[in-house]
Amino acid sequence: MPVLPMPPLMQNAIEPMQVDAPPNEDNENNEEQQIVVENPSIDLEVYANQYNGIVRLHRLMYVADVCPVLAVEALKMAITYVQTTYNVNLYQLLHKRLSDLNASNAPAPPAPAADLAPVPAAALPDIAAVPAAIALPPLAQGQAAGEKDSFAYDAVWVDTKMKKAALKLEKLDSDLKNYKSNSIKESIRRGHDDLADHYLSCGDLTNALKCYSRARDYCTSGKHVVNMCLNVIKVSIYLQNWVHVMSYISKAESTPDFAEGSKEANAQVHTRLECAAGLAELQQKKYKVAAKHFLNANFDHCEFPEMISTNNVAVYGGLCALATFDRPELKRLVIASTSFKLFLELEPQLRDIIFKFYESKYASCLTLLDEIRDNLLVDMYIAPHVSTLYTKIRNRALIQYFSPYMSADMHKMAMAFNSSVGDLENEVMQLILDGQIQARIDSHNKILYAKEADQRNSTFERALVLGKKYQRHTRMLVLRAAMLKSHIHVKSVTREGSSNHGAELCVSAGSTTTAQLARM
Amino acid sequence: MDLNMKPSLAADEMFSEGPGYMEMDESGGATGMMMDHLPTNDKHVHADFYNNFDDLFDDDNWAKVKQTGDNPKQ
Amino acid sequence: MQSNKYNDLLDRLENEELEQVELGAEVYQQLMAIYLYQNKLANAKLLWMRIPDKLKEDKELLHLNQLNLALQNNNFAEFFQKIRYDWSECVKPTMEDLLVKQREELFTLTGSAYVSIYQNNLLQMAQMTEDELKNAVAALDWTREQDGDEVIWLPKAKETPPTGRNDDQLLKLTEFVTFLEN
Amino acid sequence: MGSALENFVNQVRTMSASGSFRELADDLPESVSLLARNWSILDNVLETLDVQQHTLGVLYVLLAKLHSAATANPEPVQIIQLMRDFVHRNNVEQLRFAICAFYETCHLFTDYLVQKNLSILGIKIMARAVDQIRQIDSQLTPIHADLCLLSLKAKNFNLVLTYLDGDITDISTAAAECKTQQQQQSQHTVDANNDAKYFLLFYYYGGMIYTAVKDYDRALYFFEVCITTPAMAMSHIMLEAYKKFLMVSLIVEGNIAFIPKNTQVIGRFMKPMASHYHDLVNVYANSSSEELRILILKYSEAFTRDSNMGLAKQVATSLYKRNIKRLTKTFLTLSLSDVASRVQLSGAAEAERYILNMIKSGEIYASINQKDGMVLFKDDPEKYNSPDMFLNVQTNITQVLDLVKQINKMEEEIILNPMYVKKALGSQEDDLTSQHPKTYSGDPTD
Repeated sequence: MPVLPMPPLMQNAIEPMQVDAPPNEDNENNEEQQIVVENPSIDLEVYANQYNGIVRLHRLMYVADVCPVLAVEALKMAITYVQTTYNVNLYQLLHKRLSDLNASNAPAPPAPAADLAPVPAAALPDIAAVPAAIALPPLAQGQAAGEKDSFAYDAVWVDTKMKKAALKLEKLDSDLKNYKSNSIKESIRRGHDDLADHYLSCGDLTNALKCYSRARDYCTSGKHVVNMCLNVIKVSIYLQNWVHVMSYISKAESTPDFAEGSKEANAQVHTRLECAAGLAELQQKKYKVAAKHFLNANFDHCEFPEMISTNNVAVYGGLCALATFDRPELKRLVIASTSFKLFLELEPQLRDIIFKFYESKYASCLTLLDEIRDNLLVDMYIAPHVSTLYTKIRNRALIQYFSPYMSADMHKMAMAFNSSVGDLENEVMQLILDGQIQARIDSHNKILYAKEADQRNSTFERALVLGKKYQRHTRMLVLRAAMLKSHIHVKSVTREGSSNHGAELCVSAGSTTTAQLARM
Repeated sequence: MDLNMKPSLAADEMFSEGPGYMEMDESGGATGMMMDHLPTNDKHVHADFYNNFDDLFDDDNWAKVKQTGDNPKQ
Repeated sequence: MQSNKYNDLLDRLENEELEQVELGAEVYQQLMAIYLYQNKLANAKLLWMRIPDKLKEDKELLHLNQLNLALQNNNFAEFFQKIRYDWSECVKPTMEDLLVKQREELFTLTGSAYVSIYQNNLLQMAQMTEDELKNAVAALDWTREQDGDEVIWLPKAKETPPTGRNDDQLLKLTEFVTFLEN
Repeated sequence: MGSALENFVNQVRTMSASGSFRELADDLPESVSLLARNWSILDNVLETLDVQQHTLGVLYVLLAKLHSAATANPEPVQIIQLMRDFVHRNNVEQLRFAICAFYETCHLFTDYLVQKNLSILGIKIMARAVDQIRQIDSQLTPIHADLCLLSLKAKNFNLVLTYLDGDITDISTAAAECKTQQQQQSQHTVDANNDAKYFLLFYYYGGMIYTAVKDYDRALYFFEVCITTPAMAMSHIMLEAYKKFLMVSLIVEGNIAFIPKNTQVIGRFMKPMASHYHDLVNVYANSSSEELRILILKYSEAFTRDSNMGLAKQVATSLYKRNIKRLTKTFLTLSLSDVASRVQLSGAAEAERYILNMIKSGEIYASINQKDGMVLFKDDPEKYNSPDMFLNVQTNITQVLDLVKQINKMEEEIILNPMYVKKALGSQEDDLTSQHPKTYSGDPTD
């Protein structure tokens, strides 16, 4: 099965251009092996309700991708929700997946299908530009009980929605045209925004992006410019074009009268930009910067269901901080932070983890981390980074555990980090080689000894090495001078072949001065 | 020829991890251009140099290998 | 030092090899023996590679070459085994010196390289009988341990005698002092 | 003797007597073909000439003899004796007038010996020839390469190593020598790349000799000079040197020491032609001896064809050692079987043998505990406080100071060079007018 770009169903089938490759071909996709999550403990209903618009659909589809247990429920919720929008194609897509899923579930006992093969978007029949009603294979006689009909393929809905969408599109288009004809800036701007909103609802991200950015020429106030930036940022996040997100964040922040506005509205925009920046940095693996952004979020102005939930801010910010902050930073910026405390209250487990880490209770901290791992793996933005962040946290714990000791018993240490002595040995060996701990392992007695480098010895050693290097380098330079003086260089064999002429023809590798010098 | 060469190599640059010599290609910039359009066969010289020696660096089976002594292998 | 004991003979032989068109086996035997004694194993290997084929059947030369291989691979057991051979007069003294020197080096190496070593391993390496081992070790004050029926030796590293070259140091210091004074 | 030969002899005798060696040296090249045609009676010509007084005359007879050796098929011993006699008894002042011819004679003599498998007899002769012709000990001449070739062919390096150990500060080339002597060059030396060839051969053959005697640092230096020689085309000598450079780099440094940027020849031409060797470097970087062993097996045919198979095996051994050395950075004690599994050796016994060898050669500081079956890694005992270390530091400092003196000497030579002064002054004048005066570094190499 070809490894799918993450997450495959994100792309809306309408845009043939979209179908082949997601815009940001960053390497995150090839690291992505298809994670299969066994038993997340999240309540899908509550989880999904934190979001609306495209985000909810993307997140539900991601859950369906990675978690067989919740796949059916997630798809159903996505289908009911998509029916409140004009996104007909996504409906068809989701429906196809649900029927495939039921088909593959039907014969097998109700246990979740082991090898859930998410339907690659590319494999779908190529949908013509104008969405004509396509005849779907009659629904397989799924055994699903009563609610089968409510999820049966509703061709009627499809037709009506498509017509309505087309109609609305025409109306908005014509409105925009005559706004332009009588050139009232404000209405043109609003026309563009409305058109873009409609495209968004249809799931046509690219056109939505185009329209939102076109609104720029008609902005008459800083507020408009900021608004336009926020829209573009929103769609770029859906398209996962993080570079684009970052550039529009800085555009928004540099807008002149961004600062005036009321304290209230201002704080909201500010938090929204911080969250968007946090998300972008997280995807580009700059975990420390991402943590800093999330920590700046203001809890009272953090209602952005179309981008991120407050729980997300707590989790993303908390984990990144734990993985990259040193002890003083962790204390000052996270534990003692009044604003972030409110976020952490939403995620008590994560708060415990951070506090246990700070109190050096590593065993329980690491066990708790393992417990919440599956819940993180269903979250599409943090999932790809979970293993890296966990390793960083574990290394940081190892280093802090050993720092006060002259020698540590490795059996105790292994227990503190619930790992075997053998694995611990390998982990510590790597930390020593990376220069993160100055220590030596007494493998015979399983004791870890601290070892400071002898400054005097290493200074002498480096001085002697440097001296040798200098001599070797200088001798080679002296030789090189002699080579240039006597024109030692390999010439390509030219037709004439006569040596003298040859020397003239090609510029000697040395600079021309030496050539003249030699003929002196 | 503009004599204003690069300022003399600062000490640490000289000893940086890889001791960088004078950048020949910068001053001999012409070498880059000249190379491109010459047909490849002009590019190979000294193809006939004498390189027909026994393997002097083999530490384990030099005793067993039937020694060819001096006589050339061709 | 001991190792340049044969230098003049070596120069003469090396020169002879560069000038004579035809050489007898004896020159090669002596050259090989001295290279082994002076621990110039790379030279010994190259010498073997340039000996004409017909001379390579010479039994003594073959034997000398096996010693070289043993030394090159630090295969002490084979070396001390193969060195017991009825050497011809031209190489006998060198071979005796070589045996003494290698045995001494073996015990110095074992002294620094082993915290504990089983006696039979040591006997195997040095190709000695127990008594020979006993008096060889007597001067080195190694401690002997009994672990069940196994005898174990706990070697002690010899302090390397400081080379008395601090007179150069003295000379340098006096130079500095005189320089500072005037 | 034929009349033509007679007046050749008379010409040589009269002009040598009158001391007009310059003119004699200019005329002699024409008579080479004449002498070569009369190869059968050259011995009688030699009887009439004395090496001491008529060095140039004898030289050209020798040259003709070597040119005609294929047809004449003389007794090799005779040729060797003639050459030995010439290099020992010739008159250097006279010889200096025909350096080009002397170089050519030596090249022909070397090729002759190699072809006749008598290289070993040529070593002392060529060493003497080098001593004679080089103006200072640190001057490199084209015939140094011949000395290296003969030594390599004969597998006898005692003599040549002294010529390799010294530094080179000046290079004599056939092109420069012939130009000053306006002698028309015979066909042999006309190839524009000849001087570069003999320069590269010296450093390539020298690198091989150092590798054979396991002086890897020096070998790396020689190979590096070879591959960083400015080049507009790819010399096969540089290519073979590049392959060995990569391998010796792995043995010495564990990675590719470094290749200066100024060699596009490497990037564009050599890399594709040395792909096997690059694979070796990449796999070596993964530190897995098993993977390396399989790769060497896979490319064994190509490595053997290049006579680099022995070196490949040494690279493999060096990886085992490097991995053991890495263990000393993280472990105080380790069981021998752990060492074996971490470094992919067959078992505790082989691990002990490797460790013992490395202790003996001073690559690591450790001691083996057979009773507990483990090894204790110790710190480097060097405390930098012994008289020997003081002396070591002292000699290093003096070496560095000598080098600095040499650089200053070179700089003075350059600065006094009128051409350079004109250039320097010239550029400052127009600078004053155009912009602020630019500083320039008296960098001798540019």
